[in-house]
Amino acid sequence: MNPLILTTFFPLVGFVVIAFLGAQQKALIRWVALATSLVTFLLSLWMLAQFQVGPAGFQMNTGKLVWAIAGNAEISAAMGIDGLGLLMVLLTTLLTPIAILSTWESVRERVKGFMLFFLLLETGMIGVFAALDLVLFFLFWEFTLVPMYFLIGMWGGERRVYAAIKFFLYTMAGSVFMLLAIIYMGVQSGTFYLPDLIANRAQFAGVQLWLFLGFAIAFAVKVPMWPLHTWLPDAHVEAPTAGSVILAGVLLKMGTYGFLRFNLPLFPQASVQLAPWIAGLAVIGILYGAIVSYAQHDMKRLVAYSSVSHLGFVMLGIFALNLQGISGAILQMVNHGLSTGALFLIVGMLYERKHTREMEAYGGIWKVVPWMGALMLIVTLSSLGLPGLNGFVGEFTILLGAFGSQAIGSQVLVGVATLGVIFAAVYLLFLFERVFLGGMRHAENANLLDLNWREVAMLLPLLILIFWIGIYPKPFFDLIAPTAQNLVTLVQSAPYSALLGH
Amino acid sequence: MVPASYYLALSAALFVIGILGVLLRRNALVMFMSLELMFNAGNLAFVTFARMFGQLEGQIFVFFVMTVAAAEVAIGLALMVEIFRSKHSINMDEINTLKG
Amino acid sequence: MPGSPIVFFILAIVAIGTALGMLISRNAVYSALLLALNFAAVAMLYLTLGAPFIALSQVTVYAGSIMVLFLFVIMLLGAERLQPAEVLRWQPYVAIPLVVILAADFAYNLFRENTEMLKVAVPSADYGTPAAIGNMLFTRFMLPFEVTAVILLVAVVGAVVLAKPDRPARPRSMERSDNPTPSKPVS
Amino acid sequence: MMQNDILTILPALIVAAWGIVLLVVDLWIPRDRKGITALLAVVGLLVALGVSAVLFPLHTLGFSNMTVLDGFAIYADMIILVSGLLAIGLSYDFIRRIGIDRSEYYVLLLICSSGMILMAHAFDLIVVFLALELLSIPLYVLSGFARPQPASEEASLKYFVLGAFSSAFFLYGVALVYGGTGSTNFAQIIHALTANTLVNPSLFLIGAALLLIGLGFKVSAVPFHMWTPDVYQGAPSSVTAFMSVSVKVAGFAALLRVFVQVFPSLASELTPILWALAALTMIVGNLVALVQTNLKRLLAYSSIAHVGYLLMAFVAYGNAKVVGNATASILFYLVAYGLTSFAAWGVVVAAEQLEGRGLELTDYAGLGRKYPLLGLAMMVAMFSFAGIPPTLGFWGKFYVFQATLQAGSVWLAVIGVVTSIFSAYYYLRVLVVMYMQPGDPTAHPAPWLNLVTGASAAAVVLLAFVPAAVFNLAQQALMWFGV
Amino acid sequence: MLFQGIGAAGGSFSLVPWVVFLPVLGLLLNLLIGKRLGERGVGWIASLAVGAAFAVSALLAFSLMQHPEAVRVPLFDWITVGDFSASWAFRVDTLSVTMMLVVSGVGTLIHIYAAGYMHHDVRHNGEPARYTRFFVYMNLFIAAMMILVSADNYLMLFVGWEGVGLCSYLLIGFWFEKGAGEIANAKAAKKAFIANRIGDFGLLIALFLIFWNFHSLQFDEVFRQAAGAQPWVIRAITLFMLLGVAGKSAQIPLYVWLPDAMAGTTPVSALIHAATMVTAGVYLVTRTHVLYSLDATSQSTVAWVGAATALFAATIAVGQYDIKKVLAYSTISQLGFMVAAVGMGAYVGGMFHLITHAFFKALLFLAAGSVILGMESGQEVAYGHGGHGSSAAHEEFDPQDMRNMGGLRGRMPFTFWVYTIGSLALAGIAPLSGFFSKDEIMVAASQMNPAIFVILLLAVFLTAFYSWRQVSLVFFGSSRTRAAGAASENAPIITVPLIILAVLAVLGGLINFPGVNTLSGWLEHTLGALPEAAFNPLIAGVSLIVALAGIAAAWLSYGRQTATRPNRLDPIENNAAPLFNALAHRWWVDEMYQAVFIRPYQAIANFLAQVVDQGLIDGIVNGAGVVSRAAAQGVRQIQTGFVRSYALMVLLGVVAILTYLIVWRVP
Repeated sequence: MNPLILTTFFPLVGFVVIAFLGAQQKALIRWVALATSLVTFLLSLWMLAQFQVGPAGFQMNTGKLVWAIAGNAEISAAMGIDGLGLLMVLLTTLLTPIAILSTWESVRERVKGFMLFFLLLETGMIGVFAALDLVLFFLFWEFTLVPMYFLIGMWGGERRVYAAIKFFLYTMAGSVFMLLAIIYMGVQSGTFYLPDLIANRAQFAGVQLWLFLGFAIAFAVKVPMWPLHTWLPDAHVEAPTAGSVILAGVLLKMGTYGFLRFNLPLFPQASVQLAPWIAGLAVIGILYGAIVSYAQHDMKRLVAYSSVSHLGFVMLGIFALNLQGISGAILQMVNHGLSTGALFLIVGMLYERKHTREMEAYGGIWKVVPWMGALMLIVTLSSLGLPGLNGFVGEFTILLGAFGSQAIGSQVLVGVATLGVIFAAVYLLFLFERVFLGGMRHAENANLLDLNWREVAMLLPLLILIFWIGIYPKPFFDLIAPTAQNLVTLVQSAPYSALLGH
Repeated sequence: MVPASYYLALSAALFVIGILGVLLRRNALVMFMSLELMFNAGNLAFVTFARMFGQLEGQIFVFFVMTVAAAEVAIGLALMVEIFRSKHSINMDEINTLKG
Repeated sequence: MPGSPIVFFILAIVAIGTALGMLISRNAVYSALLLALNFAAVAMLYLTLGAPFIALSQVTVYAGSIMVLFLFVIMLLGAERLQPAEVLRWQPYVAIPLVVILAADFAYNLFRENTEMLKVAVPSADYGTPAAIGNMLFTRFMLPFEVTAVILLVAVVGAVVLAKPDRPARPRSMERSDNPTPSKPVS
Repeated sequence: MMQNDILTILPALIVAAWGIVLLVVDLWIPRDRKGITALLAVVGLLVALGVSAVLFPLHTLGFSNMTVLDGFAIYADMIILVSGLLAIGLSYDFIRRIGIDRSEYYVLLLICSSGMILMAHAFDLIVVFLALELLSIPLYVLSGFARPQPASEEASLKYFVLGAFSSAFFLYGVALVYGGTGSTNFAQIIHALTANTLVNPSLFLIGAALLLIGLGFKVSAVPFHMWTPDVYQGAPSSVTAFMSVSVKVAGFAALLRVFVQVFPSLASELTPILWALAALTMIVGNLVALVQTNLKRLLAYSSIAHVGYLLMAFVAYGNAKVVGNATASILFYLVAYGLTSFAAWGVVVAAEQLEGRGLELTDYAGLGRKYPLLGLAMMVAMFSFAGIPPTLGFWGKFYVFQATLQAGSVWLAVIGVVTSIFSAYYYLRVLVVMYMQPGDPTAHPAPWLNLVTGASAAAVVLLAFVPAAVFNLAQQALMWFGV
Repeated sequence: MLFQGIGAAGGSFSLVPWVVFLPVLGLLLNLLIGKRLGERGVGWIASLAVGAAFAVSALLAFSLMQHPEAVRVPLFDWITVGDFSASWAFRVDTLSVTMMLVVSGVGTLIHIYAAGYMHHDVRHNGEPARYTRFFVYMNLFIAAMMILVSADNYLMLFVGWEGVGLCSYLLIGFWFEKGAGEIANAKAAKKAFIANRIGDFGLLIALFLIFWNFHSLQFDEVFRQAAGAQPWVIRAITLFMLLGVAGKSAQIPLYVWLPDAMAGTTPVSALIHAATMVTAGVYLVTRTHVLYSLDATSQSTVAWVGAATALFAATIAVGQYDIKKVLAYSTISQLGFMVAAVGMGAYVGGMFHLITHAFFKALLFLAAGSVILGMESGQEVAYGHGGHGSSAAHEEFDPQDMRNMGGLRGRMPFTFWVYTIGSLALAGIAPLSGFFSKDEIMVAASQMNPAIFVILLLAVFLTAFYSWRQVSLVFFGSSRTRAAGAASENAPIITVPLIILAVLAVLGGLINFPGVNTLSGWLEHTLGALPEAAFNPLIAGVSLIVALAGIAAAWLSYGRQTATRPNRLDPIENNAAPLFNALAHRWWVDEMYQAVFIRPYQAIANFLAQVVDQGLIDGIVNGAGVVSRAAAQGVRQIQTGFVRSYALMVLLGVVAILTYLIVWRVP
């Protein structure tokens, strides 16, 4: 049995089991969901064990299982994975049990529905990262909207309906253009199988700017790139903690993943041509997200805008179109999932205790919750890119790559992007200071409880990874390297790579 | 000798008068009559063409149209009687509760 | 084309005149009568076109029974006149230009190249006779003929359904359904 | 009469005959056991369905080339018959509950279905016209079946007047086509067109345009759609469910038959018109649905919008290389649309109260929690309508967009996807109300209704995993279609 | 792999990673079992860890004496992407070992001191449980500082660079709930981190430039290729690096964080904000001397920044009342000396001053801490027990304000003596260590740039002036408060490190005593042959006289100060109020930054968040929705409900289609 397929669809086993449980058996449902996601995680580790580090190309490839024929084009159920996909799948399978664990206390209503949607979501997300056929990819891509929509809309905060609809429509508005582009490519080349399309990419070289834009809009919304980001703060703020974790940790990565998986190899010329523009937007996003974060009062909103900034770095790295940039971007995708996921978890823990996310309601609580404060500090530092923690390795590699990127071609621009590290310190320390430092502004906070074992168990894996990647990222870079190298080769080997030269 | 196009022109004229009747008359019955006029205009065109081609199919068609028209009249008049029963009016402009 | 122009023009003028009369008459009864006249005039034209059977059917079915039915309903409902409350004031100002354009379209299409229109096949001896028509109806056109039968049947059933007053005005299950406690599903 | 003649209309014949027999048999069925009538109607439709399945591989003409038997027609038959079956399932409890359970209901439904089937089999404009009337007249009556409710009567009258109005255009179109080609028979028209022996091409063209208008009215393409929301809202919900699916199937069957198979030479003239119709239909349907508060009306506009997507694929028909795929995609879309519609309308039927109450969106608040099955069905339906995977609706959109892009109508496709974003908004709003707003609605789920709704929803999801099965069927159906 | 790498280096050099591992081990031990060990155990472990690191450093130094060439000790790969590679690799050469010795040596003393000091401090602040945390941070700092100085490439250096910044942040904000408005300490910590980050930004850019021009971040590799690089590249690298130096070493314009950093407890100020961390910038320039030597413009820029800082900060120090603030500005000023020195190519002079400054400034801070402890205990005696218990008196009373002191000479004789030694060393009075190191800088300045020489000379005068002003205000005269009158001397754990440091402050000059030049010879192995900084009696005499003049001026102004008017006792304030006001307000630089950078940043942030983001961008998004709905409402109006208008619409469609066909399409 192909471990990839097992991993992808195993959550559905839990889905079926829970579907047959009574809605009142909440504890059992929770445990089943957790067990399912943990087994999925183990399966993904098995997949990692099976994975051969080194060779480029897709492994555990199911091959072209032709599934449907659309006119002249074959739709295949092709799945396969490379280092990039594997990392993303691992991130997904790691964050899902953590997110489920985070709902233990906070989701008391309609537990069954929640877990059903959550497991569906997991399969959808893994599918996105595993699909090798454009149509299959799109199926998973769109499908992830559905459970997330309900997670936000049914278990969210006060403005959950607005946020859920905004999330759904915004994302869908982007992806419909991708659908058109996918179909167009299928029509032109008679296949939706990604490797074949890459091999035949010269066929649609003439219109690749448009195709690139079709894909790019979908991914840019998801990332989200400035100025298409405004759905994100609303979605994050209203989503339940688990939803925010997955949203920030995985769903946003689907956008950057898409750029890497599709835009670069399929439309190299357009990528090179547009790289300065996208890099420009990325830099605006970096600074804008960081500055706007600073003006927030709501912790989740602040973290949400910080995602705009962080993902700006990732985009900058991707469109550096060189090895450092792309490798750093991929690593930073993982990093952001860990750091921001952990941030949302801690914010969620605070919310569970006090039922508000306003920073004003806290202040000085490090005194009463020392462990939470310490972990929050580490996560904050990881997020602001302190060397020795994971965020730095990614950010540095990205900026290094972007700085020397011929595609971006402007060291000044990247220098401006580097200012982001200052602004990141400004808003993240502001957050930490407002919440954890200073005197106790509210006497009732003296009764806040420190982390319990469940919460420690949620944060611990993330912290271990935060340190691991920060100090010894080599295993991760080894996973990334073939993919990144392959992408760079694909972009530069295009017949029009003359554009790249000086 | 009268050219076929004259007949067709007459048919077209009756057709558009029928349209005007539907558009301008509020009385459901008169509106309905205008519809009959339109069908009639179509019939005239059929007979003209049939004569033009020296075929009978056109005339047969007219026969069927008349039958259908009769059926429609039955339904239509029943409907109007029923509506008049409940609304005491057959003014089409008063039947607009469904809109938007 | 058969028939003398004089006959055609007289009939055409009558047809158009009666049609316009129907259109502008305030009284529905007059409209119905004028329409009957119109049908009769058209029936005459059918005769000139070599369609005696159709002409006869026109007179009996249309001008005869259908218009009588109309008149009957008008009288029954007493609905010959309506209150002059015009809701859609702008309707004529849009409708009339549109219709004029449509008429122009038709006219242009007809008279642009009327050479084709002048071609007339020489009809066979039994052209348009009831016998010929009947023959065709029951051979080649048997299926449509049967279909019309079904249509008429449906119309009868439909008319009965729509106009039959014997049903109670209120649905019988109303009380039960309006009961706040959800009723047991009926199967 | 030859055996072939009967074969060509056999499904229609069975259904029509069954309906007439039922009319008579019903007289002997006691008043309190009218359920038997429904059961008999179901049996009739099932028999016809079985016969259709057997006839699927055959291809022949009959009745002096007036009717045709081919896969295309049978494909349409099967949708119509299934739609009839599902409609009966929805109606059974519903019409009893709101007190309109007259047995003529089923008779009219059967005869209406036979008219639709005949439409699919028609190979002569006379038959098309008669089939059109045969399906319309029962629908006029069915729309008004809930008389003396004013809404139902109004719906019936509006449908009737406008239906007759459009029939008149259709009739005039037939006359002009006859004048232009010298025949109303498709075989002869095809011959005349291929031999280029038209009597008068311009008359033919105008006539064809009028045919398009007449059929466009039936499938409710903008701007001939105005009756749709009012009629869909006023008619009893079960009837609306039936006609929102079947009429469109029959209408598109006729459109495809006439334009794709018989008039392909008009493509260059008509394509811009179809383009505009498709664009307008998608835009208006989706836009106006945004602000609807009545669920039936919302679904009515949504159905208009879906016609737009169907027409979008139709635009491709002038392109000889694409037309086969485009036609198949339309056939596929009809199945997707039909099944989805029944899932949605099933919920509406269950939730409708007396006198047309319980249809405002706000009345659905909390429905998803209180009636999980209905909620789930509606969820599936809404996502399918919006084209979100994994539903049949997604594949429907996928295929029509593919056909459109294959034909090179990129901008039309762009309009299509942009309007589909609008559509997602109002579909989501339904779900918002059902799942995310508190409320205590009353619905009347009944066994048959549950079965129909659940089965439709399940089919929408399950078939989405094997889209090829449906699509291959659609392609097989076109084997003799000449595309 | 780990030990393999170590083994490869051979000899005791392979021990070099332990300078990092030992403090890390210490902090982990304290973190895990600190609670069970109690204060004494925690202090021991922390001090031992640093002491052991010192021992390792000393061992390395001995090895280096035999084998003075640089040794690289790679540990393991860190970031390797394509042709970019940076590993965890240590570098043992005379420069790095010098820094290690200073860091771990001074660090050990301060750890010991802190073990005693914090015992009081945590109680004074009412949170005894935080004792362990302090030493965890301190060990972490030593580890980070060791990474900084022992790195073999710029990236690893950067790790230490930011790591010490972090520890600085943590330790400044150690009493995060204290300070003005209960937030001032936290804010000071944030300010330090952000100011450092601004510098780090410059360093990062420099790193990028280095890599893309030399394709390596490894020191030797970079320096090897440096000569071949384009001039603008070198200039850009060195200037961006200067920004980093300005951040870390508190130079103009980024110095503002350091005075606020005094919110940290006194041992922290001594260790981080005087002796070690803040000198990292000097170390960086020295380490990168190959590049700086290639570009005269950036060299002189460095020198000018240093000199300007030296003078500017010295002026401010004159106007401060807070005992630690004076020392803070003094530190900035002295750092200015060092930066000026390395900017003028006097790398040895810079390093020399760095070392001596570490001794005497650590001494001063620790002694100041002793004063503060004495004041606090005096306060408790004077105002009753439980300083935080009688909160009203506690809040009004600032044990660091020199106006509250006076006459402590009698109460704390021992502290007085070490303080005086430190002050004299700072003032550059022969034969204390500060004299020799400062003199080397003055000589270099006189050779390189007379203007800078004059500026530095002014700074020397002011240094002596404010040093003695401080001594006078604190120790001479009579007690101005009851607390000062009741202050008492501290325990040996506090005073023993002071003694050692005082000895070092006195004898530190021997390290590079004129004529012997031990340090020059030692560092030559790393820095290459450098111009000999010859002892110049004239220069030495001039600066000594200037310094003495400063002391004399201070003595005249403050020495006989017996005033009991704590609020208005400064003669400068009495005679030149505007000037003093400017000095006391630190030339309003903070206010200016507030107005020019911080407020506009906040305003821009609010503007972007409210107006642009919610208003404009989201407005467009929501506006699209609103417009669609409005359009929908418009289109909906057509659906009037009238059959006749529906028919009209049908007709409209018919006419449009037919007209289109007739006009354009009829064959």
